[in-house]
Amino acid sequence: MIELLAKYNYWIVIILLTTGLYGVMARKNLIKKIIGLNVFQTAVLLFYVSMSKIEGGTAPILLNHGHGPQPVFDNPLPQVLMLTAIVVGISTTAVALTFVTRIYREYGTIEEDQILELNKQND
Amino acid sequence: MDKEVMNLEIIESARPVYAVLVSLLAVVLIGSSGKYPNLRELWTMLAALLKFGLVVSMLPTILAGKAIEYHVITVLPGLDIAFRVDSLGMVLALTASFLWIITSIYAIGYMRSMDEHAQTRFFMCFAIALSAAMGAAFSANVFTLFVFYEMITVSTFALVAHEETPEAISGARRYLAYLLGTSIFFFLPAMFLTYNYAGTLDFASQGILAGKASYTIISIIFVLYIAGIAKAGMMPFHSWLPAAMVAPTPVSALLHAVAVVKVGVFTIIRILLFVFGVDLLTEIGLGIYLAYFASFTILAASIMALKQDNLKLRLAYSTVSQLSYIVLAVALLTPSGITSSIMHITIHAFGKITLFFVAGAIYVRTHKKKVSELNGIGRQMPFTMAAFTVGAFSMIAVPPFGGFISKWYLVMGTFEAHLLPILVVIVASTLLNAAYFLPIIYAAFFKQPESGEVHGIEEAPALMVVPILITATGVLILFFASPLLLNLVKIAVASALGGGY
Amino acid sequence: MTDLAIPLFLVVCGIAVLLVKDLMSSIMIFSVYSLMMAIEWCRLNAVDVAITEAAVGAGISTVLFLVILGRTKSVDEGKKHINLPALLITVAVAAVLLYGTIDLPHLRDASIAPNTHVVTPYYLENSYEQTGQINVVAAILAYFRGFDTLFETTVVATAGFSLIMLLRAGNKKPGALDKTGVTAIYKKTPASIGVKPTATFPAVLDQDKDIVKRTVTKFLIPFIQLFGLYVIVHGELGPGGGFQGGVVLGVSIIIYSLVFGFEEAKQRLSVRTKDLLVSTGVLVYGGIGVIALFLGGNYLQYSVLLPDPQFASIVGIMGVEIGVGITVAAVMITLFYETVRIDAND
Amino acid sequence: MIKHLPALLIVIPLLVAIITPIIGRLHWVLSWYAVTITTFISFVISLLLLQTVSVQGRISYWMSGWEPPFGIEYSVDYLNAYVLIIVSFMAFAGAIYSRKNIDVEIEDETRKPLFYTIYLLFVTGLLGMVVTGDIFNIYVLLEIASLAGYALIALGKKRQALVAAYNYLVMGTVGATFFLLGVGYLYLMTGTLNIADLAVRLPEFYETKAIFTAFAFIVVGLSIKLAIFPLHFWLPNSYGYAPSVVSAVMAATGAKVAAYVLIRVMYSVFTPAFFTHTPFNIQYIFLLLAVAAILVGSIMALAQTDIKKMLAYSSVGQIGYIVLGIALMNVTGMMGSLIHLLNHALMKGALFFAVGAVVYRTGLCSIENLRGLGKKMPWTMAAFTIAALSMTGIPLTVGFISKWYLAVASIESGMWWLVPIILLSSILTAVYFWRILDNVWLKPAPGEESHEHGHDSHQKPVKSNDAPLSMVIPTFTVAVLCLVFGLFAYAPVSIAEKAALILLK
Repeated sequence: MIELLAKYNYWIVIILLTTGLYGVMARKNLIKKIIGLNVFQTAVLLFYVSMSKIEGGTAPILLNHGHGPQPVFDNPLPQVLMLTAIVVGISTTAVALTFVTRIYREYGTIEEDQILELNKQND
Repeated sequence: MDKEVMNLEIIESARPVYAVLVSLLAVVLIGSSGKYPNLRELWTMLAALLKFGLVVSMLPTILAGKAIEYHVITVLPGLDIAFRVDSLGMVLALTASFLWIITSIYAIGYMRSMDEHAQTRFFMCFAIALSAAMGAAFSANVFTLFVFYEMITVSTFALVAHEETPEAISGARRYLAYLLGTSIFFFLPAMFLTYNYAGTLDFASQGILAGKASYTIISIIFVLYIAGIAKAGMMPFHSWLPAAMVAPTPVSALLHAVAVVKVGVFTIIRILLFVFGVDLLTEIGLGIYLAYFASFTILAASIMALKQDNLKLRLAYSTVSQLSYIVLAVALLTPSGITSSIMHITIHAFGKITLFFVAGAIYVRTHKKKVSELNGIGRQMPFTMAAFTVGAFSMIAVPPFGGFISKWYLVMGTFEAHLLPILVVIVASTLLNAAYFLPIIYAAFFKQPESGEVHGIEEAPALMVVPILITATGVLILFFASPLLLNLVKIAVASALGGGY
Repeated sequence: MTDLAIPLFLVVCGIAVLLVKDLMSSIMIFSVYSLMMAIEWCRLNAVDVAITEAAVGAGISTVLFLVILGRTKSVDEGKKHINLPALLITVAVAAVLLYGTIDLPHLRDASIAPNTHVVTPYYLENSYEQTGQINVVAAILAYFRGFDTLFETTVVATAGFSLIMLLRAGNKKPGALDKTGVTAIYKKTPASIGVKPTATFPAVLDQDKDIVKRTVTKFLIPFIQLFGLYVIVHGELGPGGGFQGGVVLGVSIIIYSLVFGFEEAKQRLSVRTKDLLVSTGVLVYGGIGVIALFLGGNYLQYSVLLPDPQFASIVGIMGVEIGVGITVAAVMITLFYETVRIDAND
Repeated sequence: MIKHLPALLIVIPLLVAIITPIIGRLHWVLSWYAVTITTFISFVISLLLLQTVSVQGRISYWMSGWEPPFGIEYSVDYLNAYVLIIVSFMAFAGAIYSRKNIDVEIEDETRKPLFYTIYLLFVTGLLGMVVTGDIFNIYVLLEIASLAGYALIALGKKRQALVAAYNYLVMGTVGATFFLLGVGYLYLMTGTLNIADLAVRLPEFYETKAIFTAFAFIVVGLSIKLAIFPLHFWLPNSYGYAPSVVSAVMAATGAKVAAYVLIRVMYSVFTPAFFTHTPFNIQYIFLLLAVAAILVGSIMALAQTDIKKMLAYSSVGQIGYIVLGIALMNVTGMMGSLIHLLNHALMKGALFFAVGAVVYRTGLCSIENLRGLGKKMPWTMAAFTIAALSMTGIPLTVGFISKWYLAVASIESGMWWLVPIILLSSILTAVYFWRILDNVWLKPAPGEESHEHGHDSHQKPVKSNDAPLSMVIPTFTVAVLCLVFGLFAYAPVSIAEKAALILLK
C-alpha cells in the first residue's frame, strides 16, 4: 500500500497518458483528437514535475542571495524542461488548429470519416 | 592460387584502358557531330581502327607469354575495376575489334540505304557496346566483368529498340528483362557468394574457390553463374536472342553474333576456368552436367531453327545452338575441349557475321525477310550468296572452312573426356545444321524465282558487299591459317590448366 | 488529502473531456483540467510551470479552441463505439508503463539520481554566484540551458510563421482558388455527404458598443501591459519570465481588439509591425548570443558581455527574457489576428 | 571562429530564417537568395567540421560556456559530421531547386518568403538534432523540425495535403511525446541529460525495468518519426501531397536525421551490451520489422498509381534497409546503414526532384502521365533513370554499395536468410521502376498514339521542353552523384567505417 501511494503520481500519469492516447486514436473528430493530444502531453509534463518534488523541499528560490544555510530545494531542472515542453505543446496545438480551420474550409467538415469519404470520391 | 603460379610476367600498362576508352571518346565525338554524317562516320571508323591497332599492339606481349595489367579504381575493398589482358581476353578482343571495323563499313552502307532514323544515337550506342565488350574481354576480376557485362546490356538495349515500332519495343523489353533480370538475380548473388567465400574476385589460373567452400555451396554458386549469364543463350534463358532480331541487321550481325553473345560465352569460360578452376570442377563433376545441359540446348535450338521461315530468326536459333557448342566444349574440361571452345568464339563470329551481313544485304536490296522467298536469289546476288555458302559451310563444319577446326577439337575433347553420348549429340546437330542451311543454298542457286521475275545481277551497295566478302574470306583464312590462332589459344589453355598442357 | 484528491480530479476531467459529445463542454472541461493541473504543480512547488500552464492551458489554448470551434462546428458527430486497435495499443502502452514503474524510485525521495547527480546541486550552488539569479529556474532556463530556451522561442516563432503562411490568403484573388480546383471541389462536395457548413464567428469583427466595457478596458489595458512587462523582467527574483509575460502582453492586445474591434486594433498594432515583432524577439535572443561570440565567449555566454560577469549575466538574462516576451506576445496576437482574418475573408 | 563552428552551424541558419520574412517583403527572391546562401554556408561548415574532426578528433562545444553535463554540449565526431554533410547538401540542392518549383506548387507570392523561413527552420532543426550532444535538446530541435515539416507539407496544392499534415502532426506529436517520456525515465534514473554522461551512468541500470521502458519509448517515438513499419502510416500521404521540393528534402534529410538519432540512442546513449540485458531479443524484433518494411514498402509501391506516393512507399522500404543495418549490430552492417543514409538521400532526392520537374511542366504526377516524357524532358528523365537504376542496386551506382554491405553484414552475423530478402526487394524495386521507365522511354506521349508508328513519327521529333535549368541542374547533379559515389565509394565508406567503429567500439 505504501508502495502504491509512494508512486501515486506515477499511476495518475499512466492513467492520463493512456486516456489521452486512446482519445487521439479513437476519436474521429479532429478537434477532439487535439484535445486528447493535449491530455496526453500534459500527462508527461506531470511526470516530470512530479519527479522534481522532494519531501519537505521548497520552491527553488535562493534565500539571502544564496548566502548562508539554504533549505532543501525541489529540483529545478525538470521544471525548466517542462516550461519548454509546455511552450512546444501550445505551439503544436496552434498549428494543429490551423490545419483544422483550413480542413474545415476545404472539406466543410472536421469528422475524419467524412473527410476520408470525400477523399475517396476525389480519387 | 597466386599469379606467380601462372609463371606469367606481368607488365603494367594503361593500354587496355585506352582500348576501352577510345570508343567512349568516339561516343562524344559522334554525338557532337550528328549534323555532319560524313564526319560522324569518320569518327566511328577512326575509333574502330585505333581500337584494333591498340589491341594488336598488345598481341606480341601476350604471345610472348606475358600479361598486361592495369588497376583503375577500388570501389570497395575487394571490389576493383581492374584490367588484365591475357590470351583468352585477347581472342575475344581481337575478334570483336576487327569485326567492328568491318561492321562499321557495312553499317554505314546499311543505314544510309535504309535511310534509318536516329543514326547518331545508333552509332553512339554501337561504340559504347564495343567499349564494354573490350572491357569485358580485359576484365581482371568478376566485378569488372559484371560491370561491363551490364554496360553491354544497357547500351545494346537502345539498339534493339532502335526502330521504335511496337514490335521492336516489345522485343527490347524482353531483351532487357531477360538479360538484366538474370544478371541481377543470379549473376550478382553468385558474385556476392564468390566474394564471401573466396574473399577475392580476381581471376586466377586454377580458380579462387577451391577449398574455400563446401561442394554444395560451390554447386549452388555454379548454378547461379550459369543461370545468370543469359547472354550465352543457354536454354531456358535464350528467348531474348530471337526477340533481339527486330534490331537493324548490323546490330544483329556484330552484337548478336559477336559482341553480346560472345561476351556471354566468354564470361562462362572465364568463370569456369578462372573462378572455379578445371581441377575443382572435375573433382565435383559439375562439368558433365553442364555439358549435357548445353547438349540439350544445341539440339533443341537446331530443331527450332529448322522451323523458322524468317531468315534472321533462323540465324538467331542457329546462334543459340552454336553458343552452346562453346559452352559444351569448355564444360568437357579437357585441353582439346577448351581449345575448341576458345577457337569457336572467333570462328563462329566470322561465320555468323557473314550470314547476318548477307541477310541484311538481301533485305536492303529486295526487302525480303523470309527463307521461302529466296528462290533464285543466288543469281541476282551471286557474290553475296557465295559468301552465305561459305558461312553456312563453316557452321556445318565442312572443310576447308573454319568451323571444321573447332569441331575437330571438340570431337577430340569428347574422346579425352570419355563422353561418347556427347559425340552423338555433335553428329546429330551437325546433320541438323546441314538440314537448315543447305535448303537455303539450294533454293538460292537452283530454284527458279517465283512468278518468273528475272533479274540481272543486282548486288547490294559496295559498302555492304565488300565487308561480306572480307568476312567470308576470313572464314577461309581461319581454316588455312589456324595455327596462328591456335598459338594464342594454347597459351590460354596452358594458363587455365596450370601450364600442364 | 489534497495529495490524493487533485490528481484524482485530474483523471476524472481527463476522461470526461474525451467522453463529452458537445465540443464546447469538452473544451471547458479541458480548461478546468488545465487549471487543476496548474494547481497540482503549484502544490508541487513548481510555480513557474504552474503559472505557465494556467496562462497557456487554461488561457490561451481555451481561447484558441473556442475561436476555432466558432469557425467550425461544435458537435463531435463521431460514434462512440470502442475502437479495438486503439484500445489494444493503449493497453500495450499502459502495460509497458506499468512494467517500467515497478522499479522506478519512490517519488519525493531526496536520494534519487536527479537530486544527487552533480547537475542539480551545481545549479543550486552556482545560480547566484555565476548568474546573479535567485530563482534557480530562471537561471537554468535562460542561462545554463539557454540554448534550449532559444529554440523554445524559435518553436513559438515557427508556429507563428506557419500560421501566417497557412491562414493568410494574401493577395490571391478569390477566383484564383477555383482555377486550382480546390475551392470548387469544396463547394460541391459537402452537400453530397450531408454536411452543412455552419455559421462562422463574426462577433470579434465588430466593435463592442457597450460604453462601460470600453472605458473599463481602456483603463485596464495599461495595467495589464505593465504587469506583463513586470513578469518578463521579474524572472530573476521570483516566478515568471519572458514566456509568461509575453502571454500577458499578447492577451492585452487581444482583449483590446475584442472590445474595440479588429480594425481599430490593427491601427494600434498593424499586422506588418506584429509580423516584424515575431522575428524581433528571436533576433534579440539570438543576437545577444552572437554578441557574446564577438566578445570572445561561447555562444550565449552572457558573462562576457560586460566586465563584471555576474552583472553581465543579469543583463544578458534580462535581454533574452525580453526577446522571449516579444516573440511570444507577437505570436499570441498572431493567433488571434490570423484566425480573425479568415473570417473577414470568408 | 573555427572553434565556434558547431554553434555557427545552427545559429546562422536560425537567424537568417528569422530575418527572411523581413527581407522577403522587398521581393520574395531575396529570401530565396538568403536561404540558398545560408544552406551553402551550412554545407561548407559541415565540411570544415569533418575536416576538423579528422585532425583533432571529437569536437565538444559548450553552449553558454557551461561545461557538460551542466550546460548543453554540442559535439561532433565522424558520425555527426557525415550526417551533417548529407543534410546540408541536400538542403542546399533543395533550395536551388525550389526557386522555380514553388512557382507552380506555391503560387501565392506572399507565401514564398514564409515558405523559405520555414524551410530554413526545418533545416536548422535537423542540423541541430544531428550536432547536439544533449538528449533534451534533441527533443526541442525535433519539435522545431517537425512543426516546420507539418507546415511545409500542408502547403501542398491539393486539400489532401492538409489532412496528411494533420495526421502527421498527430502521429509526430505522439512520437515526440513518447521520446520525451523516455528521456524522463532516463533522467529519473541517472539525473543527467548529456549523452556522453548518460553513456557513462547508464550501464549500472541496464538490468532495471525502468531503463528498458525508457529505451522502448524513445525508440518507438523515433520510429514514428523515422516511419519504421508499422508506424509509417503518415508517410505516404505526407510525401505524396506535399510540394515536390518538400517531399524531396524531407525524404532526403528528415528520415535520415531520425535514423541518425536512433543510431545515437541505440549505440551512444545505450551500448550493444544493453541488448543482452533486455527481457526479449530486441535485435530480432528490429530485424523482423526491417524485413517487413522492406517487403511491405516494395509491394505497396507496386500498387501505387501516383508516382509521388510510389516513391513514398519506396522510402518505407528503404528505411527498412537502414534499420536492417542498424539491427545487425556489427561494423559492416552499421557501415551499410550509414552509407545507405547518404545513398538513399541522393537517390530519393533525385527521384523526387525529377518528379517535381514533371509536375512543373505537366502539372500531373500519375504514372500513366509519364508516357513519352523521355523525349520531352530528356535531362530530367535521364536523372530519374539513373536514380531508379541506383535504387535497384546496379553496380557502379550507390544503391549497389549499400546493398552489398548489408548483404555482407547479414552473412557475417550468420543471418544468411536476409540475403534472399534483399534480393527479392531488389526485384520488386526493379519492377516498380520498370513500369515508370517503360512509360517514360518506350511509350508514345498521350495524344500521339494516333500517329503512325515507326519512321513517320520520327520525321518531326518531339520538341524537348525540359524543366528550367534551376531545377534540372540540382536534379541532374544529385543523380550524377549517385554514380560518382557508386564508383568512388571509398570516400563515404571510409568515413562510415570510422563512425561505425566509434559506435560499436
